[in-house]
Amino acid sequence: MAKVRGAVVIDTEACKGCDLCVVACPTDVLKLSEQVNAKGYNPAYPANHDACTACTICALVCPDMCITVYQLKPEKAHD
Amino acid sequence: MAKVRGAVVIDTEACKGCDLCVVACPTDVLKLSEQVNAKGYNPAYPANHDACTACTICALVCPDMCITVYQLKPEKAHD
Amino acid sequence: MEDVKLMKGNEAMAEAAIRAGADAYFGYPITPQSEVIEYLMMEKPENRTGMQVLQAESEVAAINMVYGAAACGKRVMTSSSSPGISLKLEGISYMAGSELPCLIANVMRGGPGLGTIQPGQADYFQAVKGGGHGDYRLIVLAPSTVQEMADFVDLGFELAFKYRNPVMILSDGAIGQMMEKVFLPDQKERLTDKEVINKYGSWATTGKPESRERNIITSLNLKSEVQENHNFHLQKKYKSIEENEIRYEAIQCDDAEYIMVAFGTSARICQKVIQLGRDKGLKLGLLRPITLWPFPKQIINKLADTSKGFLSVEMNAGQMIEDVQLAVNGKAPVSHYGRMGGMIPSPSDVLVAVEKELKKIG
Amino acid sequence: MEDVKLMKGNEAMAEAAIRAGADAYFGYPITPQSEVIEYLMMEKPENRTGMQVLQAESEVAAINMVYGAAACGKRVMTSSSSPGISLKLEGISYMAGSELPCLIANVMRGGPGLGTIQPGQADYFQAVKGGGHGDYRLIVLAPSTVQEMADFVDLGFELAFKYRNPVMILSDGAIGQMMEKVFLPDQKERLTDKEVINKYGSWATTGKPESRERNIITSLNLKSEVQENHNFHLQKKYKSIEENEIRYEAIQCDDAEYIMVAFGTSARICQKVIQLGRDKGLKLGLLRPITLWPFPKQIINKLADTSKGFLSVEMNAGQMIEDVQLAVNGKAPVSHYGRMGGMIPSPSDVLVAVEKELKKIG
Amino acid sequence: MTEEIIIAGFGGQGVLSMGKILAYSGIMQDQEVSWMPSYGPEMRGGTANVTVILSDDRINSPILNEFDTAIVLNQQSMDKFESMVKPGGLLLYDPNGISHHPKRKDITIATIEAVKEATLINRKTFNMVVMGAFLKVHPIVKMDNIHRGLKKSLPERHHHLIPLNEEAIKKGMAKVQIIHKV
Amino acid sequence: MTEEIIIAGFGGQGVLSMGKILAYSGIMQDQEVSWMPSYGPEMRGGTANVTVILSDDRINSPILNEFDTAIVLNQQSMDKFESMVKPGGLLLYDPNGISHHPKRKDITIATIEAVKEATLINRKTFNMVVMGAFLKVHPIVKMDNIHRGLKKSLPERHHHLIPLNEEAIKKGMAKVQIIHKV
Amino acid sequence: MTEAVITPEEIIKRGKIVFKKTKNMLDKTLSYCPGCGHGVAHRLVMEVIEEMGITEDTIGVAPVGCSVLAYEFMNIDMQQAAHGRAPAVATGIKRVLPEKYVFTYQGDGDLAAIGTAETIHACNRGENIVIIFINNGIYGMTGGQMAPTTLQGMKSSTSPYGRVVETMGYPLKITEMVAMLPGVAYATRQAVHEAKYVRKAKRAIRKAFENQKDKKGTSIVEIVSNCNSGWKMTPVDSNKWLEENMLAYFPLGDIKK
Amino acid sequence: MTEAVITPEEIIKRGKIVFKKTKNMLDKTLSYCPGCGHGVAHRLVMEVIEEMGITEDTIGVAPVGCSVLAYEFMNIDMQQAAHGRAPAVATGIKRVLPEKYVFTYQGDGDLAAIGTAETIHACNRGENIVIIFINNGIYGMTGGQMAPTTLQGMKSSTSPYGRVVETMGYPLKITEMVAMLPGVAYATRQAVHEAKYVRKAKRAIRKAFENQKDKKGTSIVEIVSNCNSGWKMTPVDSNKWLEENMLAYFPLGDIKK
Ligand SMILES: Cc1ncc(C[n+]2csc(CCOP(=O)(O)OP(=O)(O)O)c2C)c(N)n1
Ligand SMILES: Cc1ncc(C[n+]2csc(CCOP(=O)(O)OP(=O)(O)O)c2C)c(N)n1
Ligand code: SF4
Ligand code: SF4
Ligand code: SF4
Ligand code: SF4
Ligand code: SF4
Ligand code: SF4
Ligand SMILES: [Mg+2]
Ligand SMILES: [Mg+2]
Repeated sequence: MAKVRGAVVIDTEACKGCDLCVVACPTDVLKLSEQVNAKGYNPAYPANHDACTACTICALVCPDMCITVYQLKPEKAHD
Repeated sequence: MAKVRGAVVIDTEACKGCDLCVVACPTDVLKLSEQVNAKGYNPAYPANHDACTACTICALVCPDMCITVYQLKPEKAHD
Repeated sequence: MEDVKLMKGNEAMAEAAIRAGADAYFGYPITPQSEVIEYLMMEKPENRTGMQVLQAESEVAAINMVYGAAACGKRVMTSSSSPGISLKLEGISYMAGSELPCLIANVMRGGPGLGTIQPGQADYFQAVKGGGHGDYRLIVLAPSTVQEMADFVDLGFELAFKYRNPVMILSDGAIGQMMEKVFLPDQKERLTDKEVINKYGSWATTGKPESRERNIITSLNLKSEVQENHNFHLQKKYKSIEENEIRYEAIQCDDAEYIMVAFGTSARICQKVIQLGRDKGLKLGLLRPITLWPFPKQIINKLADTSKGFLSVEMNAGQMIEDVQLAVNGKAPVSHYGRMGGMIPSPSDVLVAVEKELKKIG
Repeated sequence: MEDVKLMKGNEAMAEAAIRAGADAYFGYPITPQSEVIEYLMMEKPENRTGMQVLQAESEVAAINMVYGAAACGKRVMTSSSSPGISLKLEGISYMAGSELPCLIANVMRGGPGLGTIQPGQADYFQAVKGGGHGDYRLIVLAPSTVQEMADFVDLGFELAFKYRNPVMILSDGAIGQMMEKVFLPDQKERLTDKEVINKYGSWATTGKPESRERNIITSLNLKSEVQENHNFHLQKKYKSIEENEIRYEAIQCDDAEYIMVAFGTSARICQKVIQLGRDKGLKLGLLRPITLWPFPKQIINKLADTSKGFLSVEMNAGQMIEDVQLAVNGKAPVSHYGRMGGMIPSPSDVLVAVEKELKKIG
Repeated sequence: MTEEIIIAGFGGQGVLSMGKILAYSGIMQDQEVSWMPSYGPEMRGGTANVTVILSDDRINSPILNEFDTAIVLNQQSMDKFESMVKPGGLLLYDPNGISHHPKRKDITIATIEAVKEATLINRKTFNMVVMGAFLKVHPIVKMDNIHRGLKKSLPERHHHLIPLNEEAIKKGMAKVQIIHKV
Repeated sequence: MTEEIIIAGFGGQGVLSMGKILAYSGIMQDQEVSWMPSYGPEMRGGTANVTVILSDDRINSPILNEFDTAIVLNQQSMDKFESMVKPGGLLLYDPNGISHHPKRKDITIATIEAVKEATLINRKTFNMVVMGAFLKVHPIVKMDNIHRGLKKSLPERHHHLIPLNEEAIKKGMAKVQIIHKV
Repeated sequence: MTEAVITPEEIIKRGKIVFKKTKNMLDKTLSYCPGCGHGVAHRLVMEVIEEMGITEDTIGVAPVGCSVLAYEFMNIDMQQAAHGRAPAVATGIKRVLPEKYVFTYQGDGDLAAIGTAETIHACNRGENIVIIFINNGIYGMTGGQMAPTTLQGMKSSTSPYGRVVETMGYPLKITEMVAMLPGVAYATRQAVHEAKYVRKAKRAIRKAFENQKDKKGTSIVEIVSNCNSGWKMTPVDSNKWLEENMLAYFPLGDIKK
Repeated sequence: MTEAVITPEEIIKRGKIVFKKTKNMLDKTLSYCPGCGHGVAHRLVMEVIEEMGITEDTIGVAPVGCSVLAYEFMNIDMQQAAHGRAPAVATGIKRVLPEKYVFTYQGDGDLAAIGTAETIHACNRGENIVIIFINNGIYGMTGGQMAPTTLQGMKSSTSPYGRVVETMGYPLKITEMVAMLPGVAYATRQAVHEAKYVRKAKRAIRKAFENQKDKKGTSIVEIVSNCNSGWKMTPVDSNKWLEENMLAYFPLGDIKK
């Protein structure tokens, strides 16, 4: 079955590593990085990116508007 | 039938002639005087004093606490 | 004679606000100035010019409504009397800090506390030294006639917008309640929203078009360096006001051997004192500051070269006297005559005080 | 070493209030002084001494709670910072007018408006000239160490009750937030209700027994004559405070050729300036007013006979300088050095300013 | 010419509006005027008074402690203002409600039974009867300026009352009695 | 003797409490002390710093623009405070997170890998590792006064943590490296 | 001996007094306008205090408003509060003298306009005090300006063409609002313009003070009253108007008990 | 071609953007603590304004509180109001610019403590504005003091042993209170700590602004939010605590519509 696929871009410098997106993602795409950013936070990143469904849940709960979500519909994937 | 009898004493200098007691008295005992007091008001007085039943209604509505009400019970009247 | 009217100072101020093209008035009743809002409500200025009038739930709310409307580039006014002005001080400090123009009238009564509703001048310090917190200045106009109550409204608005600073009309219950003949100014047109944007769009919050950066009205600067720069900017502005906006009236000062300094109602009384004094051969003069801030320091300092001394006549315990002393700077003796608690000095009593001082000086 | 502690100025003030036998504290949070109420809440003084602590819904409510409790003859305190003090001014004027003792701490920040939360001294005028309406005075104590933050609490209460007048501790964010070594006073017993009645029953509203007339706490006098008499009474009291309660510290003034005048945090800085100056051979001194009102006029006037000049060093645009000028009365030049917006003057910058002034004087 | 007048009585007697009409009339003859009321809650049922000044020159103090004329409409005001009339001045009063009559000999004293006279016309014209009495004794404004003053000070909707008021003024002029003349 | 110190880093690194322990320790050896923090909302996640002065004399200005010692725990603080160390003074820092290392030659420069070392004991002892490093290079307070200072500044319920903290201090003393000495 | 021969003078001499002024009211003429409801309300509060025997233990708080001079008439210890702040002042008193009885006596401008925050927060804290709230739909003291409780269409000196709710707001039922708060033990609306209401109002005030005795929290007794001066009516007409208009919008009775 | 070979990079390149930051939010890092609900609330308001096409016609009022700096992030004309006075400031704006959209954005200390009177009277006048009310049960800005909405037993820096309702008052449901006022067109309580709540909250904010367009009166949208700093929890824990404790006392949903 052709699934809708998604991907996220996270602004790691704006991210404050609050963990809310990580907890919210229904398909466990996200994790907090071990690296710290300039402000001393461990930013989120898509550790399991292929599982992303573009559901936007992570973006909806991110207080810092760090996440952009892209969606590719199956038919598009085939054209 | 021996009635409860009442009488009122009105402090005419304190009275402001507001007419509230006059209107309130159920037995039309009170009237406003033609004379003015020192403050320029026409004070209330018991024009029809015999009709007073000591019901205290006039005193209850008087904002200036000018009215003292006396009551004589029939048995007392006869002893 | 078309526009001559007999009006209370409070009413004249209200009518003048309509005619000055004021956009809004926000106030809360308090004696002796409730006629301002009452007159406005009676006049329905929303029909005459579109001016909005609202009775706020408190003085605190009123001054903050003024803040909001003034920040939109509008001509906005409020008025109150002493205790109500105290409540407005946080808001006034905010407006000064945010550089918002507005007109605030204090029709003073005798304090402190609830005090009396009779006239007083004991809010002088509050008005000119800054009753609220922080370094700020109000331009303070002190009318002494009903005519000036009217005239200072438009003048006040003009100054407020010229400098983006709150202006205060510091009056008192006597002038507010008194009726005099007053020539009313012509109706000024209110600016349309478009005109406001053209004139004040660079700072006023009128809605941000794509074509400009957003406008922000705030007095907050979390960084001290930034706040200090803002303060330096304010102080520079105050300096330029001091250089350009001093107003006063010198009455028979030219040949005066002794000079009274008085504003508002007290100045009215002192005019009579000059007359009484000159009848007795005393060459008295009166320096009447019209702007209490900026204070007419220089002229007083100059007069100190020729005058034997100064009497600051005030309806308070001695407040303006400090500014007179600062102006005189030790050149001549400065004394104070005052009544308090709503009492108005009588011309004869002031004359007695003058004579006593003259005797002291010798 | 029992009672030596390292404490923030705010905490020291709170602890000192408990130990001074304060009966109540009413306040509203605001930086940089929220530690006062936080410390009190943490300490549970209702268990230690029975002292009541309540977070009010606003500064306006807080000062009026103080009014109510103070009118019962109790030792009551509040604290805030600049914008919050502005909101309290109506209430403060009421308390002065009703002659109620109380203690108000202003831990100043930079204004005007919301300004910054960093330290400032720009509420000097507000505190000493009367920010609220009407002729009234606060006794104003200016601590410059954490120790004084503690010490001035009991002193403040004593003065407040001695004169039945509000007392203000005028501090700033630096002293409030700073920790220093502090020796805490012993615990004073709170007065029982009975003792309060014995001591203050002649005026305090503690419930009217048959044996006395009712007590009324009010600042209202509808009749001007009565209000004026009340004002004369207040002025007489203020005069006696001016005669008896002036406090200051003269640091190396004896041989000083040039004198800085500074209070609170600024005075701390100036102590360093003396040192830097004397290292360079400049004979500098510091006059530190401890009571800002009543102001140490006389000593400054006397020092003007020997000093070449004065520099008023303040964290504002120039406020106390006026009182220095009034004291000096033209005998010597008076200048001002100030920082604003939460900036604290550095000793070296002040020294540069001093040197510039000395060069001018020649 | 400067005329300094106090009008004093109970609230509700029309003291303030009488002063206002007088002041407006002064304006009509190109004078400077001031009208300074007592104000505040004590007006409520208590006393009311107003100081009116008409002058050919700039008026300085609008507040006075002596008067050319005192118009007195109750006992309290008599007690307070009798002594404040300048020597040679005028004291006009309605004897109705006055128990202690004025004793000064250095001023002109006149009376008007204004309550009585007004009742015959319309109770509300009381103050205009007093006005008439005053103008008769001391004609500081011309009748046609009073007319214009009335017109200016009454709102449009009350202009039909002007004739009634003028009738009252005339009545006052007719009925005033000079008790003592200096 | 007067020692003027700035300790600067991120909020949450224990900067303020390190300063407090230092100040309390000063009191324990009968010195005058002052502790002046930066404060306000910028502390939230942002930077935090505290000026600590220990002196045998009365301390005048608690606010300084030059220091005997700067203890620097992030890059921002390095940028700000490197230049404010007095010639001949000390700059101590944790190289972890520092991209631009100090360049001055007229001061002593020392480093301590405090994050690393603390992680081995207990993350929360980070500041005590730094403290140890500082005291090793610049022993202005005696160890037993530090002990007493710790006791005074920690609430009773945390006293069991004192040995851990002292272990951290020792670790810091052991691991500090002098990069440059004047 | 028929009854008619007993003269009123005899009744006064020999009868028993069934109504006289409470001794908690001083012998001074009240400063209120003729017919103003403030007088009755004053009396009821003072009667309750006398009857409960708590005269020596009560501290009253007078507001800014016509009743600013309440302390001139009530023979107890009293404080005059700044406009709107009586509940805060009362809080201050009660916190330091918890065993005393404390009440505020406030007008509608005082309590429901400028004092809204203090009213709501004192009630929300359940301060163990009594609030007597005189709702006369106007600012009496300052000359008849619009109050928060001025009715729709009602004229006042700041709504000379009648209150327009769209721009001036709606008449505020603040007693209903505070009744929602858990701190409020008792909220009731009463009137004093007729004897039957006066009796009920007194019982309500009594209950409020009893609550304070029992430490139940805040009790608020709203009294819908007249302001014949502000309304520009005779006292008698104002009471009629009150009955027909005020009571229609502000219905009497207990709101919370 | 199986799906697995499409890399995220390709999706980003070829896919359509289904979520991105509204252009009404400036490209600056928010000053809030990690995980603070203020950020989501900011975004929703700005998204609604963008979507309604009213960016040029909207004036916002920032309070005193953590969101005092809202004007640093929202790319519209804004005013900063004194503590508690945002509804009065908004009234001033709306009265002189009735065709513009005006909203306040306020914390619980700001709106429900010091600003109680301004809140209630703006609502009572039915000012045609939107009030966004962030209820995080604490004073975030000043370091975690007790707010009017702090729950019973909840610790804060001024209730370090937990809120004692008897002396400190009860958690205040001010939205329920103002919902009683006829001037209020819409009062609702929402949350933003989970995606499902975020979606609903946005609809509520949209409705509030639509009401303003339709001149219906005041709309208030309460958003129950976290303050992990003040509550001294991790963001994730604070949201859990919010769900279990805050929402139990402050139930979500429309209170008046
Ligand atoms: C701070 C302040 N604002 C305004 C006033 C003026 N003022 C006095 S009483 C009052 C309102 C009185 O109305 P209300 O509370 O309804 O009492 P009432 O006179 O009707 O009994 C006002 C606005 C004041 N004294 N203080
Ligand atoms: C007049 C005044 N009082 C107090 C303060 C201090 N202050 C700043 S924000 C705040 C409370 C913030 O709490 P809240 O409104 O709940 O907003 P949050 O920070 O929780 O979002 C206080 C008391 C102030 N700035 N001005
Ligand atoms: S869009 Fe949905 S699936 Fe993709 S990372 Fe975000 S929450 Fe997870
Ligand atoms: S929710 Fe946003 S800020 Fe928080 S970790 Fe995820 S991306 Fe970063
Ligand atoms: S007591 Fe009753 S009957 Fe007698 S006068 Fe009064 S109201 Fe009338
Ligand atoms: S009610 Fe009282 S004041 Fe009014 S007329 Fe009767 S007695 Fe006089
Ligand atoms: S003005 Fe109104 S409320 Fe005040 S005393 Fe007169 S009638 Fe009563
Ligand atoms: S303190 Fe609380 S409300 Fe403020 S930004 Fe941090 S988490 Fe948010
Ligand atoms: Mg009222
Ligand atoms: Mg909050």
